[in-house]
Order: sequence, then structure tokens, then C-alpha cells
Amino acid sequence: MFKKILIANRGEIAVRVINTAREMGIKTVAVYSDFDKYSLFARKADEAFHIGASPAAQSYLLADKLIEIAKKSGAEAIHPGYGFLSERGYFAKLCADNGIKFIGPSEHAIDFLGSKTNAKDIAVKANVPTVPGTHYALKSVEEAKEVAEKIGYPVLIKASAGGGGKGMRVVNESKDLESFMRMAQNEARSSFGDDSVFIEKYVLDPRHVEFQILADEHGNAVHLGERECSMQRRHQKVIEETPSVIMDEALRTEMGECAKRLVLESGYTNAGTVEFIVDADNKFYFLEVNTRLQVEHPITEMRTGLDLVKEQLKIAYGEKLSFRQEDIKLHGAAIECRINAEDADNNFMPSIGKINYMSKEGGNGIREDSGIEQGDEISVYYDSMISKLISYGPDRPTAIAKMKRALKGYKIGGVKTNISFLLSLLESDAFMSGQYHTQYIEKTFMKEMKDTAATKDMILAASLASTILKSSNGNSNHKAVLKNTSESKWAIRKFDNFR
Amino acid sequence: MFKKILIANRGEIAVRVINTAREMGIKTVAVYSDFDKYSLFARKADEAFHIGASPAAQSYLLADKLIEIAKKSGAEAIHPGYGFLSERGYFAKLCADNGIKFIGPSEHAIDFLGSKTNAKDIAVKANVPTVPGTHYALKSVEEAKEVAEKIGYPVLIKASAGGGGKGMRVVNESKDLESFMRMAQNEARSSFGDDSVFIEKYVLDPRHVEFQILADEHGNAVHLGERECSMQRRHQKVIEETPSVIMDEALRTEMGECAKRLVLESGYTNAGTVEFIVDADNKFYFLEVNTRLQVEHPITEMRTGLDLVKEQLKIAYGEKLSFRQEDIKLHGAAIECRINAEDADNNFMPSIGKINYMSKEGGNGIREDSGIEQGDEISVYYDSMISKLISYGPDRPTAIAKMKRALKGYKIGGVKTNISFLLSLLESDAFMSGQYHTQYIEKTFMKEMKDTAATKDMILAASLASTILKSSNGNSNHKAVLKNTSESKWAIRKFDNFR
Amino acid sequence: MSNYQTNITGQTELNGVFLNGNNEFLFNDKNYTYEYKILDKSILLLRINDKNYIVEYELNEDERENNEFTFNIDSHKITMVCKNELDILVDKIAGGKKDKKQKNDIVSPMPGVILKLNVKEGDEVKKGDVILVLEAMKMENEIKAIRDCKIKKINVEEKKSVNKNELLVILE
Amino acid sequence: MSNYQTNITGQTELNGVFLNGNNEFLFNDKNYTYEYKILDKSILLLRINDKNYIVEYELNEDERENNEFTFNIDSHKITMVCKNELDILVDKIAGGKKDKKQKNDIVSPMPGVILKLNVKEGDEVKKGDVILVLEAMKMENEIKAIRDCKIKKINVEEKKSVNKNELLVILE
Repeated sequence: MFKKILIANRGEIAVRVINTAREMGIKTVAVYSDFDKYSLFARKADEAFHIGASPAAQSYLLADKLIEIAKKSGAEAIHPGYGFLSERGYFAKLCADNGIKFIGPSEHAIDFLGSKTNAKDIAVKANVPTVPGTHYALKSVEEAKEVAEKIGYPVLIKASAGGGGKGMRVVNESKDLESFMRMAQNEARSSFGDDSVFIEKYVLDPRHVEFQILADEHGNAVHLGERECSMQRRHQKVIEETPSVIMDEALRTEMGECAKRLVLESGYTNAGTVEFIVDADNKFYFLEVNTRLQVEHPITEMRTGLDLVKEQLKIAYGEKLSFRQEDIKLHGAAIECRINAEDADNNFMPSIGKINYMSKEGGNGIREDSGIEQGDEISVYYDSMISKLISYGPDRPTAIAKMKRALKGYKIGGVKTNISFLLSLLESDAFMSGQYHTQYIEKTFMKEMKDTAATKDMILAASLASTILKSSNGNSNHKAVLKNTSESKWAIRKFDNFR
Repeated sequence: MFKKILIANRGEIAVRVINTAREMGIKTVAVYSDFDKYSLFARKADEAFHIGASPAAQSYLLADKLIEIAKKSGAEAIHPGYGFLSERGYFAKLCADNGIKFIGPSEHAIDFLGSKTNAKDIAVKANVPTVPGTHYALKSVEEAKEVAEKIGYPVLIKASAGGGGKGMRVVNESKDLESFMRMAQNEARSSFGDDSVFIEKYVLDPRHVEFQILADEHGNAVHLGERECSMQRRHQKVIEETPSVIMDEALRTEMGECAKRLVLESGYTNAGTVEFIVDADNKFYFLEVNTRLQVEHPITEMRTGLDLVKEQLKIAYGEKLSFRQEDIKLHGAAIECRINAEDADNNFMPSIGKINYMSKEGGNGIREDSGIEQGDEISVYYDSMISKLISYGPDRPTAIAKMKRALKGYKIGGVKTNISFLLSLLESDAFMSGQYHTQYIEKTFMKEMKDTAATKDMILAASLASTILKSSNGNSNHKAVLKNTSESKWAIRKFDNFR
Repeated sequence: MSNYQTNITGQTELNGVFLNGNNEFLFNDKNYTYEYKILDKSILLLRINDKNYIVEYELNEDERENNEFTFNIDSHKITMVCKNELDILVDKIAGGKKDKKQKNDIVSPMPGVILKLNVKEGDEVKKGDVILVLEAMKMENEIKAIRDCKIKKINVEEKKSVNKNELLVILE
Repeated sequence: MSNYQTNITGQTELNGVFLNGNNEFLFNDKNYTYEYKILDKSILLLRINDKNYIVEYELNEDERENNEFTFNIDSHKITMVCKNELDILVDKIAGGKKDKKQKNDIVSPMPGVILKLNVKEGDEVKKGDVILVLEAMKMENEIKAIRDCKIKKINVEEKKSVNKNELLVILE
């Protein structure tokens, strides 16, 4: 096995990789930006090298610098985590060119599956269902009309170079096709400098269901079951769970085998995720492949008993998978909530600041993957995730009950969080029944969500609390101490940063 | 199910019970002593009533006061936790007399199995192996000699009223029997006011292996496999694990069935533990029954997927067990380490003080059951346990690797802990191989344990650290801040206690 | 001065609170015991008649000046107005005409880049309208009007980087 | 004064440390970079040549006065003597005769009850002998002699309750 690896990432995923490496007796090298000099992952790693200024473009995205530090520290391999350089084929190549093992798929596999049109080609080849339509640029309105008639309305016009919903139009009727196509082309031209668009069947309110894959470098692949990731807000996953309520053994096997065929067809190795959209009739279509470990991988770990980072390291080291598909047993139910520093009452604006206070829940069935400790800071430079809270139980109701308990007891001082939002989402009828789709939060939940009336007890408590706060404003002694509480902490911090 | 329960305990086990109750939608009532006014469990419970002064005799042991608070708060049942009143038959009776359900066995079962001689009677009746010997007071030295010849030397002379090793003597040869018996009798008379002694086969260096039992009030009982608890220091368990390396399916079934017969014979209900000693040839003998939940119950939860507190509540509510013996599946391996505030380098002297700093490990396979958060205090009034750290993995080596990682990353400021001791114990050949017994720590480990030589790196780091500390003594600025760090925290705390 | 009057913002029902130094208070003339512990500068443990409440509160100076306090109790958000005797007296003298202080300055909540500016000076906007979009922490954050108002002055333009607390827009 | 000399207690090998203000130091004439962060008043994160060390240390005033520092690094206990130039000079003048300050007072580490008293005034005890047993926190705690010595005075008797830091026994 590797003796030492470098982790080209930060925050919770860096801590996550350090943990497994340590359990395997592998030394870890962290890289840190100015801001992360004493961040948890940089404290925990065996070695920590400065890589650059706080903005990611000046630190975690510096491929050459990473290679330089890997060489200097004697790291044999680089784990890219997720985000940053994890899906950049050129970085995988740079590692290979420098004799450093990239813990992930090859440059070729990343670039091949990273392109939506290439991936769709492979899916077709591997006999994996794709959304009906073209995946080449449409030459004319006539051609578009012909395709649309064939696949049936509603259809979706999409920019080839697109992303983030730009250059995208839903067309419900034939008469709108021409004008909407022009609009999409104009938008695509101004946004991406490329006005080619293609056309697809529009799947109304789909679910997002993904399959975890492990593939070794000896031609073996297994799937580890699905993750239901339809609880999304603005294309960001909010809550993930496994199993999905729509799944039965037949569908799981069918989709899992599709996912395996796809990665085997493309020569993909290491951990990866094949994403599907699923319509109301449980018809599924290939969406894309994420060529890296995903944020929500822990729920798969809970249900399979595997350590996915360990498997990644073993695969990267050239080992064969130590199990076959039939050895994978799926037990129980797991849920992950992403605890973010954001103001859910104010359009989910990120909330930055120092975490003064953290009171957490542990115990039976609760796992937390965090990159933050009390005293640490949420900055403007990186994403606002504080922690991943994971619950696990023998069945879905137990996992939900555990997650609710864990969220209710989770108190954070210093920044605003989405904890109350997550709780009300968990308590929604849609989540309780499992009947939700990717549009649920925005189309339904955000509109219907309103503060339930305060109970008498709450009014009593809020009245007393406001009175205490109000009276302490006039009480110089109390006020002074309230102030001191924060000021003295800042004074300490200031010193901590002194060197 | 119950709507509201009272928890007649404190610390981590109170938090543990609150967690499960909350997951089941049951309200919780905590009772707190002066010291525990704002302790974690008293903060977390739905309601918290003051019960008395800090010493347990003036608070947690006040049976009448507990009943009064249960009635006042409308609690339908009382969970006793472990320690305090959990194994007091009269308290179970007092609950019953007041129409409050005691979450545990009946008065009768507690008193019956709580007495060592009664329990041994039942064991014999239930055809459970007991240590050969008498369990009645010996009338004469002649009788003692006769028995000793029959069972074979070495034998153990034990005070009937005994405990804690007092009035206990090992006799290796017939010629020593008379004088050692007199000594034991004298000691028993002066310690317990009762000089009756009995005689037993002396089992050299036994293992302590216990079986978790659940029995409902409808005559059904299951065992949940064993816990290996031989890592003990002065009769205190230090590390527990499951499975035990000595166990195979046949032995597990045999011992488990013994444990079940024993509890069924005695009319025992709710959760309980049947303890055995096991000799070097894997012959096992009944030791005693713990008529309550045990500190180390989480490792059984990890390996069975059950929530033992949930099962306790269901049984107490009169429900039937929802599974049979054949439904119990044991998966993986789990280890528990008790993190104590004690100075392992100074004869394990308890270390009291405020926990200024806590840095913990989480992630895959780590569970923590704790009653303490950063800012909380370890007092002289109660035991010195800070937390129970539990690791779980698909196999023993993985569980050990996870525990080592979790202990290495666990940093506590403000009190001394046994973390380094636990780590070196985990790294001992005896633990690694699983070949240890109840005398191992005292007979072997404590004697052989010595500081391994410091590495060059450690000398470098210690030299620099001492230089920094030394130089900061002369640096008024630095010194002032070091002082401030603690003083300002104390100032805050002072205010926190102001009301 | 231990007499206070509270009501949920926007509601008319008034509650009387009388704080007694001896860890007791009257709420609408009913007696309660209480204790509290400050867990953090924004989190309070309240224990009223032996019942625990974890009260999270926002430290919003503007609100405070309007005697408003926003709490999160058991994941419910409650905004309470709390007035002491002097406040009530002032209200009476002003005949209820005392206006709330209005917040006219929109400042940047964090460093970022102005991605989109939807208004120009003189525009009338409605509560909830998106005034501008700030890109920060890899997210697009919409800054919305908190009331119906008119745009008095705009200090920024699209693509401009702004610092935290930088004045972006002034309302009338 | 940036020159220091360190050695592990009881060992003769001496190390020279020269602290440079610029986050650099010399250790036995070899140059290293370093940074540190105080995580707690007893826990230090040291980063030497990009390698992390979590150094836990004991705040023992007696030791400090003897220039001794006890650390726990990676679960290893190390006691370091660290002397600055002045200390070394004093040592030289005293010709190595400067005695360590001896601790003669045995105080109770916590409130408890004296369960057993194994010595009487005038007794000679050896290092490691149990002087008394203190019952506290439901545990029997043995208080042992930290060196060979003579019992000068005993301030307690069996069954007596004692407070934290109460003087129990004076050694000679």
C-alpha cells in the first residue's frame, strides 16, 4: 500500500480522507491556503504545506504547485476529494506524467465521461436508456420540429455548451418551437459564445437517483446500490437517502447493471457515480457520470458497511476488488443532511463568521463528517458547508427519527444555519412519504412553508427571553459581560493568530 | 407507548436515554443535583427538576423524592440507568406501589438475582455451570477440607457477605487451608460483621465474558451475543469488545442458551446481563447477573443493529419482543473505550476540573456516547467518566484501527485522561492477538509498560516546545495572554452561574 | 422598572411580564419560576417552571432599537416586541404615531461581485423584488427589497467587486 | 537571549536550540522553520518543517521552576529540561551544586476521606511506598512517596474528611 498520500482538498473531505489513511497506516500530507493555515484538516494531517493565498484559484487549483509539494513531501499518490481539481482530466494526466498516482479514474475516462455528449454516446453503446432526443447541434428549425414530433411534446431545448439552466427552454406545443429555439440560441450565444442547441424529451418533475460504482484496474466493477438525491434546491442536493422509496430489487438490479455496463464500456476505474433521472412511472434515463467521490458517499458506506475511501486507495494501488456483486449486502436505511452556514430565512444567503459554540448530538446511529470545530471560522472563500450529519437505522422511519433528534439537538452559535429548514423539510408530508422529486422544494415546499403558529409555551418563553434581553440592555453589569463574552474570545483569537 | 418518562440518573446514560426517548416521541424528565443544574443531560431533557445537593446520597439516591417528582411531572415510568438506584429492589417496589412503571426487572427478580447465593441456586436449577464449591457458610475447617479435596486445589475462600476482595483468600495447598480460613473469617468479621465464609474452585486468570439478554413480560427471552470484558483494572472494565476472540458459534449458542435459561428460570424481565468467567480451556462458569443496562451496551447495539433502550421501553410498556432468537444477526466487530478523567501516570488518580478544550474524531465507524461538552466540568461528586468511545467495523482489525485513530485524535484540555493508556493497551500484543484475561493489566501490562524511547522527531518537538514555553515565561506579552486565556474563560463562567 | 409588555410582531394580543428578582416572574398575572444560562452570546437556556427551552436569538441592532427580538425556539421563528414602562409611556405621548426607524441603506452582507443590478435610481420596487444579485462563495445571492420603496441612490455597477458592509443602494 | 539548552530529564545528551524571530530556529546547528498555534492552555500545535506535532503539556509550577517541562507527544511522555543562557551561567557558578527545589508538602488532590494512613511521624519511606489512601469519587486513591524520605509531620488521621489542597503530610 502507499506509504504517504497528498490530499489536494480542504475541509471535511480532507479530514475524511485523513481518517481512512490513518486507519490504514498511510501518512497524509495536507496543503493549506492562507485562510486554512490552522484549519482542522491542516491540524490533523501528518504534514501540512502552504500552497497559496486564500482564493482557490491561488491555492487549491494550482496543479503545478500540488505536484511540486507531492514530490517534496514524498507523497506517492494524490487524493483529489470532490470539487477543485477532482474532475480535471489534465490534473490526472499531470500526476501520471510526474509518476504520482492520481486516486481516481484516468485522464481519458474523466474527459470522456465528463463531456455530456460523449457520455451519452457511451450510454447508447452500453445499452443504457438515455432521454430521447438528439445530442448533436440542430441544423434548422425544421429538423427540430421533426425530432420534437418524433419524441413528443413537451421537449427541452438545451445549449450544447450549456450549464446552470442558461440557454434552456421547455416547449409544450409545436407552435412555440421556433421562437423558443431562437431565444435559446441567442442566450447560448451570449452566454457561451456558441449558439448550437439540441433537443430532448422534457421529463416533468423527475427524481434524481444515482448509483455508486467501484471499478478496479482489472476489469471488475460492482455497484453499491442507489442514493435518492431528489431533495434539491437550485440544483444543490440538500438531503440524500438510501434506499430510495421507489426502488425494488428488480429496478435496483436493472439500474445498477446499467451503471456497471456504462463504466466498463468506458474503461472507467476507481469510485464513481452514475446519475439517472427517473420519471413518475419509474422509467429511468442516464443523466451523467460524476468521476469522483461524492459528498453523499457516507450513506452508501452505512448501508454497505464499506469504507469507500479505503476502496479508492486499494483500487489506485492496483488491487483487485475483494468482493463480487453478490457479496454486497445492503442493510438498513441512511440519511444525510448537509448542515450549511446560510440564512434559510433570507434566501439562503451564506453566513460567514466564527463558530463560537457547537453543541452536537452523538450516540446510537449518528455519524458526523465535519471539517469544523468550535472556534473555527466560515469564510467567504469556500463553500458554506459546516458538516454532514448522517443517521442510520434498521429502517427508514428509525433513520428519520434519529436525524430529527440529531438536528433538534444541534446548536451552532456565531453563524446562521439551515438546521430549522432541514427539520421542516424532514417533517414535510412529501419527505415522510418519500414522494418527492427534484422540483419539490422550489415548486411546492418553499411556497407552502410558513411558520406554524407559535404555541403558548413558545410565546411564554419568547416573552421572558425578550424581557431578559431588554432588561439586560439597561443593566450595565449584564451588558458588559455579554459584550465581554464575545470580546474576550476575539482577544484570544487575535493572539492565536499572532504568529 | 409512554408519553413521558423520568430518568433517575445523570451524565452520559441520562443523555443516552433522552436520545432514544426523543426518537420515540417520548418526553423526558431529568432530575439534577446542585452541581448538575446546567449539565448536558439537564439541558437536553424536556423538563429538569432539582432533586437535592451535589452528593448522590442527597440527590440521585433519594427514592422518595424521585417518586414525588415523577408524580408532579406526570412521568409514567422511571428509567434508572446504571449505578445509583438501578439495582435496588426496594426502589422498583416503590415505583410499583406508586403506579409508576420501573423500566427494569421486578423487585423480586432484582433481589433474587442480586444476591450471589440466590443467583447461584437458580443457576444450578437452570443447569448453568457454576464454579464448583459450596455456596453456604462452612461450619468447620474439617468441612472445608473435605470440600477442597473434592473440587481440587487451588481453592478460594470467600466471605458470604463479601465484596471488593475483602475476606478473600486463595489456598494452593491443603496445609494452608486452616490458617487462611481463619484469616478470611477474621477479615470478614471486621469488615462485614459476619464471619461466614464459603469455598470455591479458584479459576486462575479467567476471562470475563458476558451475555446481553432481553426478556419480555410474556415469557420470551433472547440473547444478543457476548461481550468480552476481560480488560479490567481493579475490577473496573477498561476496554470492552464484541465478539470475543475465544467464541465460536457452538460456544456462543451454549453460553447464550445458559443465560436465557437462567433469566427465564428466575422470571426476569427487561434488559439484563449474565456474566461468566471462562478459564483457559474455554470452560465457563456463571458469575452473576447485572439486573440493568450496562455501560458497555453500545457494542452490542453496533453488532445487532438494535437500540437496547428502545427495547427496554417497549418491554416495560408490556410489548412482546418483536424478534426471535433466530432473527438476531450479529455483524462486524465493535470496541468500547471508557475515556476517564484520571491521571494514568499517577496511579489513575481522578482528575477534576473544567474541560476547556475538546477536539474529537467522528466519521465512518465512530460513535460517541458522552455526557460532557466543551465548557463542562468533572467534579468530585460523581465518577470520572468523560465519554464512551465506540468503534465499529466489518472485522476486528478494522474496529481496532478505527479506535486507534479516534483515540489519537481525541484531545482534551483541562483535565488529565487515560487516552494514552488506552492507546498503549490497544497496541499491546495481548490486545492485538485477543489473548488476555482479567488479570492481564495488573499482572503483566502495568509491569511491562514503560515509556518507549522518544524518537528524534519527538525530542526535536519537545525541545522547541519547551523553548517556546520557557521563552514565553520571560515575555510579558505572551505570558499575559496565556493567563488571560484561562482567566477570561473563568470570568465568563462566573457570570454564567450568576443566576 | 420591572414591568414589560410583549407581543408577537404584527399581532395585537399583549402580554404583561413582571420580573421578580427572586427567579420568579408574572406572565399575564400568573406566577412562574425561571432560571437561565447563557450558552453562547446568541443561545440561551431558559428553564421556566422546570421546563427547558433553548432560545436562539439574533443580534440585530436595528431590531433592538425597535424593541424587536427575533428568536428561534424549537425551530420556530418568533419575533417579539418587548416594551418597558418608559417605551409604553413614550408610545402614549406620541399617540401611537412613533414611527419605526427605517433602514434605508442596503449594504453588502459579504465580499463578492455584483452579478446583476435590476434597478436604477428612481425606480419604485415592491417588497420581495430582487434589487441585485451578489455572487459570493460560489453562489448567486439575491438581495431583495424588504419593503415597498423607491431607489434613491445606487453606489455600484454590474461586475464590480464589493467588500463586506459596503454601501450598495440607498432607499428612500 | 535566544540560546537554549535542552535535554531529556535524566539523560545527558544536550541539545542546543537557537530561536530566530523569523519563524526559524536552529536545533543542534541545523536550521528548521516552525509555526505554532495555542489550541488550549495545555495543548500546542507545532509545525516544524511542515510536519505537525500536537504537544500536550502539563502546567506544573514546581517543574517549571526547575526548568522542567512534561509533554505528551503522540502518546509518549517526555520530560524536558530547558535552560536559557542565564540558567547555564548560574549552573556553572554553582558548579552543578544547585539543588532542585524539593517538594515537601503532600496536599490532597481532591476532597475526600482518609481511608488509611500507613505511616507515622519519623518513619522513613521509600519512593513508591503508599503513604495514605484517600477515598474520593467512589475510588480508593493511593498517595505514594515520590522519593525516599522521612515523614516530618502528619496533619490528618484516618476517617477524616479533607478538602482539596489541604495539607496532609510534610516530608523532611
